[in-house]
Amino acid sequence: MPIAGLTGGLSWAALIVIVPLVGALLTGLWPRAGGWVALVVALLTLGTTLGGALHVWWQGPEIHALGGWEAPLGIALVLDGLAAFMLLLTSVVGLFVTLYALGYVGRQERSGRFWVLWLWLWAAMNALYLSGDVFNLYVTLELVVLASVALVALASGGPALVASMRYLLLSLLGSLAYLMGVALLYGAYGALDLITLAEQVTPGHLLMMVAALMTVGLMAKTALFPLHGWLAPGHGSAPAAASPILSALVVKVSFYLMLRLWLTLFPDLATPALGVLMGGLGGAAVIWGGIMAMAADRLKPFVAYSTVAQVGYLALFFPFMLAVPGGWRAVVFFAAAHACAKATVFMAAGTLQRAAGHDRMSELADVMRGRPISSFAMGIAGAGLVGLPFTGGFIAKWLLVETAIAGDVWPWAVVVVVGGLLAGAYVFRLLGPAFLAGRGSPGRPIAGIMEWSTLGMALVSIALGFAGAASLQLLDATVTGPGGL
Amino acid sequence: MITENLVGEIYLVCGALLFVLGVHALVVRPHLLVKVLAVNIMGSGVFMVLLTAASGPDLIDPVPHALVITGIVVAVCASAVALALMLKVRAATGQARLPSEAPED
Amino acid sequence: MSRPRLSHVLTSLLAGALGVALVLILLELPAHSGLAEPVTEAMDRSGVGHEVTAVLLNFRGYDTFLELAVLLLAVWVAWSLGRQDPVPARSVRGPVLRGTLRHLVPVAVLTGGYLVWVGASTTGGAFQGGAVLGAAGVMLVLARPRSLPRVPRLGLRFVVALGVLVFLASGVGGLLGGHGFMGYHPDWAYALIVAVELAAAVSIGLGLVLLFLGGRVQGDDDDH
Amino acid sequence: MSAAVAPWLALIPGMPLLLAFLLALDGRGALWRLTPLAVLPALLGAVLLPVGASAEYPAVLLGAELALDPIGRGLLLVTALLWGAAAVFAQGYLGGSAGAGVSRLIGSEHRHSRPGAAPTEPGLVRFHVFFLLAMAGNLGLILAGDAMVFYAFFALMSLSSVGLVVHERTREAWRAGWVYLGMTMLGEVALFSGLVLLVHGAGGHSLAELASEAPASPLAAALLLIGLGIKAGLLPLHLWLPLAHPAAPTPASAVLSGAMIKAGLLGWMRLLPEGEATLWVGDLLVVLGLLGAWFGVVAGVFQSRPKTILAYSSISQMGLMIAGLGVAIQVPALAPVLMAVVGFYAMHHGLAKGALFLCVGIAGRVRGPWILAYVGLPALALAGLPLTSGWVAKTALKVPMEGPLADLSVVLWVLTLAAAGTTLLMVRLVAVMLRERGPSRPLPLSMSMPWLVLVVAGVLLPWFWVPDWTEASLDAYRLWSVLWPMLLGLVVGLLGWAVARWRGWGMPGWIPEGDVWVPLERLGGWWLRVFGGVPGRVHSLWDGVMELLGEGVRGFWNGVLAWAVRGERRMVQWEVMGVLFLGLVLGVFLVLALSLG
Repeated sequence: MPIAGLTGGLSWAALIVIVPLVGALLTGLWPRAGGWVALVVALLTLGTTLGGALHVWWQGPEIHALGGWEAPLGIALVLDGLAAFMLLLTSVVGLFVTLYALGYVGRQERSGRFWVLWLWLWAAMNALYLSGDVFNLYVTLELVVLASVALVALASGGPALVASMRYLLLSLLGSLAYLMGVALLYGAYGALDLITLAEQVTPGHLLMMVAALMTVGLMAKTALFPLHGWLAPGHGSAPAAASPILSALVVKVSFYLMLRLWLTLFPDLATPALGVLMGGLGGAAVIWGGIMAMAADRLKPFVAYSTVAQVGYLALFFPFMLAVPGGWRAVVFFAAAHACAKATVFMAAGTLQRAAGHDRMSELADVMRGRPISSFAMGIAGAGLVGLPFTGGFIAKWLLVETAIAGDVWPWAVVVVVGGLLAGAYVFRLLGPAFLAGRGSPGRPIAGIMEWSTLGMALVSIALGFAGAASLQLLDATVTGPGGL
Repeated sequence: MITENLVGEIYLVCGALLFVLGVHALVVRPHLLVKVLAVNIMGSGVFMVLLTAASGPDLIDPVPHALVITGIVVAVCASAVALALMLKVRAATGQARLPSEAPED
Repeated sequence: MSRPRLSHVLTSLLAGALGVALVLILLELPAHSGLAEPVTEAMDRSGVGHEVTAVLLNFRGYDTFLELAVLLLAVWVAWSLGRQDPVPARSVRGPVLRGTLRHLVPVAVLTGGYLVWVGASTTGGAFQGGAVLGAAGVMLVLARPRSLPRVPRLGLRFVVALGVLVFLASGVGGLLGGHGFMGYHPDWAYALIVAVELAAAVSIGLGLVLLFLGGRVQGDDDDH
Repeated sequence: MSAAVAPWLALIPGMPLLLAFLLALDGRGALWRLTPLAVLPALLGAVLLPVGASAEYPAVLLGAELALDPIGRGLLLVTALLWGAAAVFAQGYLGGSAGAGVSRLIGSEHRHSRPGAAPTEPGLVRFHVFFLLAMAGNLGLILAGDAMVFYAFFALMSLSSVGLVVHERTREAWRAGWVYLGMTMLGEVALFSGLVLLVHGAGGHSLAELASEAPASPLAAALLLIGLGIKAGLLPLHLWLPLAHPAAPTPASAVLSGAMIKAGLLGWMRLLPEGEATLWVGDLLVVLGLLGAWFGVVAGVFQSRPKTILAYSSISQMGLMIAGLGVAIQVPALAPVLMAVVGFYAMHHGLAKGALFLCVGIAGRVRGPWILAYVGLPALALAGLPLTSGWVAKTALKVPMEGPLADLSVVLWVLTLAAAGTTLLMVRLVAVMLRERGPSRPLPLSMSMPWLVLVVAGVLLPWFWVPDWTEASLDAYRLWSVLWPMLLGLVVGLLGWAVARWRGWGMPGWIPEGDVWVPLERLGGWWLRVFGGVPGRVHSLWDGVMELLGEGVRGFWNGVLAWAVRGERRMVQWEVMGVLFLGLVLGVFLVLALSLG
């Protein structure tokens, strides 16, 4: 794969990190200007990530040696297909969440805090996607953790604080397990650069331990069953503008890192047995999250449990990685489809919650009827979660099933199909009340931008359904290990 | 082998032991302050392992030293946030420990 | 009580097994000099004389930059959590602490500055210096809890962000100058590194104090 | 012209989709008046676009392809005509001019508004949204050039029509809706899996590739048989049909029965892999099709509601087409001509059945013998009256089978007798419709015009679409061979009717609406009563399920949920999480160590 090294002059990769970082610093200095700074940053970040993605599309991956120091001495920013895809996803979701938050936090007391944390989180996520160095990844991972924990804790009150404390501790446990892996890698190979390491690693007990520590550490952050316990209370009690960020984006960050590590460092370790173990956990997550979503009686925990279920599909990259060359791309596309749909549902849920003054699912029917835009957006996103046609979720489901069959690991196709039915059941539970007879009432006043940005996000999840081929092509330009998965 | 020198061996073994001791305390001890300390102990274990890697056969490798300095600052920050959060948890729930079960929704 | 005990036993067993596995694996680590050689080769272009400083602020400057960012973010996070109990609730009475501080703080500032300065050529640097400054600040706070941070809010925010700002400015300058993001012109490297280190030390010192205070200081309760 | 093909083809399903979207957003305006316009691109396309027009959209889905082949062109024409007619009909049937009597149909929101007030009720808009979505699906799947597009539009059509079936939100509608939804979901999963298997076998999405390269996988064939059979009303999978068609509002039943069930047939034509290994599919289709053709008649005769009779007539007619398709698979030499005939048959049936369903709506306003003027011609066309489309379709279906290629005399005989059955069923329909009494109300033009268009189209269709076959059917032998079973059915039907009138007999309800589903429901209810401990009198599975939702199933399900919630509470505990974390680290390590040696 041609790699357009670009050490001098402007670099898309650097810009993608710098823009949100500058925004984060500015909001830190002037929290009152947070909303406007965030809007400008969102637009600029979208622009730069688009530029970066087009660069990858036309010229292949860009590797930016920071400070001009080539790996293994220096740190490299790696902008390849996978990173560009995730960055683009983050920018698009981020833009709509920013618009939503403009209406949600508004001139609320303490609104500045949200903007500071959100822009820091955004900068941290961008930095993580671009980092090509295992230790630097650890630092960015900690940035992500601190910012997202604080976003959960913004909703003061016992449950939110306890949830964020649990989230923080488990994340730190995961981070340190990851860091132990970094120490082992450096001890064994004397390098930190992913590409350098990928050329050196040899399967052995040390690499297995590294893989176990890093994978499980990141699993905990991704909330893969059975380490999902922190997610539902955390995402369920976070402020409405924070939940979509956490559920749509932050969970994907650690998934991305896990995928990245397996694509570069551990391809030789991907055995069928591991595929069965991790895929099995994913399948269990799909079922378990579905059941818990059926059991939830409040809207936001309900949506959070749907995330627990959908995260299960992400684990399918383990069995797919071995079975089909490039099979992981289906999972990445699924991650994008889920991000768009889940952001929409959480945004709509926040609107309904604010309009109704509560989020008890059994009593939301009136508000759902009275707020057709949010309900409509939720309907589209629900279709995306189920995987109905004309949404990104459909393409994702199709790709997953096709990959499972192509790789002759069809039991995972059954998992996908059963998970789709289960999702159908709980999405019906979510949307059903809107169709019952009765008058609608719009509830308390809501900033219009909240509803329209939700609708916009829903339309993105439809638009994603028309970008399947392009996404796969972009993902082809991914720098992988010598295993060449 | 690094392990030709006994100090290196001791460092490695202690690092690993500190790490698992930290994990054990983090899981088992209920008080949040102890948990935060346990996280720090885990970190120290990792740093010891990392530092041992610096003592190469002929040259001293400066990179792990830099990594450890960075790691320490990151650990300090995480601890500070955890402690601040702990105070908030105590203010909200009356105790500085995680409740054994999730609150009723 | 039976369940906690079971989980304790399980934790001990599992942690023990993990420890044994780790020890066995660690004892097999091969000997190598890591990145010592490339560092030595690049030292003459780094602008500083000490390897660790060169790694921290030049070769892996991005790590250090992000680490300053972590500190700054931690301050914002603690700030966003809001202040709980003022620490300490009241100042320490008596002349001893104050008398000591009167001498200790200037010495600490001097030491911190020296540590930063000397870091370019021998052991020392922004973190060591910043930590000393921070310690001095913490002692000041302990002695006179309500008097120290009486500074304008914007100024305080600016100072705590100074390290990141200077580092970012230098990094972007490197990007524009064609040395890559976080890079330096070889001729200016020394000056820039010292500037970054000084700014970083001040920010680290202040950041540590603010973290000690739970993020926010008196008079900074409103942010809107 | 060729430059405009790609946007034109895309506009055919795109126009209704766009309109549906605008309607859903607008919510309260009068945009629903525009619904009939949504078929215009399809109608013009079917007439003006050249056969073989195709376009690729590499950016859409995973690379989409739309194409217009001869069979697709015919179906597109009739489907568009039917959807357009139904859309116009719906304006009068559901719209404001209908007055208070119809308000019940629109939904409870309407109760708040005065009768005759501007009909901007959400219920009405909702109907049009679902109507347009289903229309988009139906038009799109005809054009689909690759498997993904086909499935996408198929699912869009199937799922949107759930909204049409339950539109009236009566108990009956919900029951039908649930049965329909359940079977549709089953069908979707089967179709999806079958398609993915086919695509994997062929290595590409395009239907052309699937037809030529897909190895005949029995599993894929079976899945497609189930998935599309549910839509086509294949015999044991037809259960939803007699429940859903009467429950839906009349314009929706017309398109459900006239257009949508053809999607299953079209899917088989496009997707069923050929080859020795799937000959059994042909056998199965012939047997089930012929059984369906007869079962539809038998079950239909015992019905007493016009829409149910029409639904069973659809099962019967679909049986004939399915049998024809089965023969085409059995005897590959006959396939090209038989496929074309089945396509034409589907066109004919769509027009006739659509017109008949509209008659049911008209019968609510025109009473007494006058209704004969409306129902007569399409009913006779369906029965195969000479010079109508039914006559040409039935003849054309039989001609190839009489050839020397295979001995199909049994099939021919059953087909011929089924024609008698069709006539009988039509007599029964007319008898039932004549029985309705009540004040007649003015019939708006928006309801009579669509009927007229469909009837005229049915009469003109054979002369313009397949003039060769039409002229060939003018032969006296052909005329007689179609006419005698029709007369037989007519005589038997009229005799039975006369006798019943004379003795004052009513038709016994031997076969209930929904035939096998009803005993299944009863059995389920009995089972629940005996083993499930459901108290009270439970007459059917539906009642039983309703009861159980209050008692048994809810109890069981709540037990599962409570168990899961308890488990979740435990997993949220920090110690448990820690143990799981450590266990997973060691577990992953051990799995790796053991599997790599």
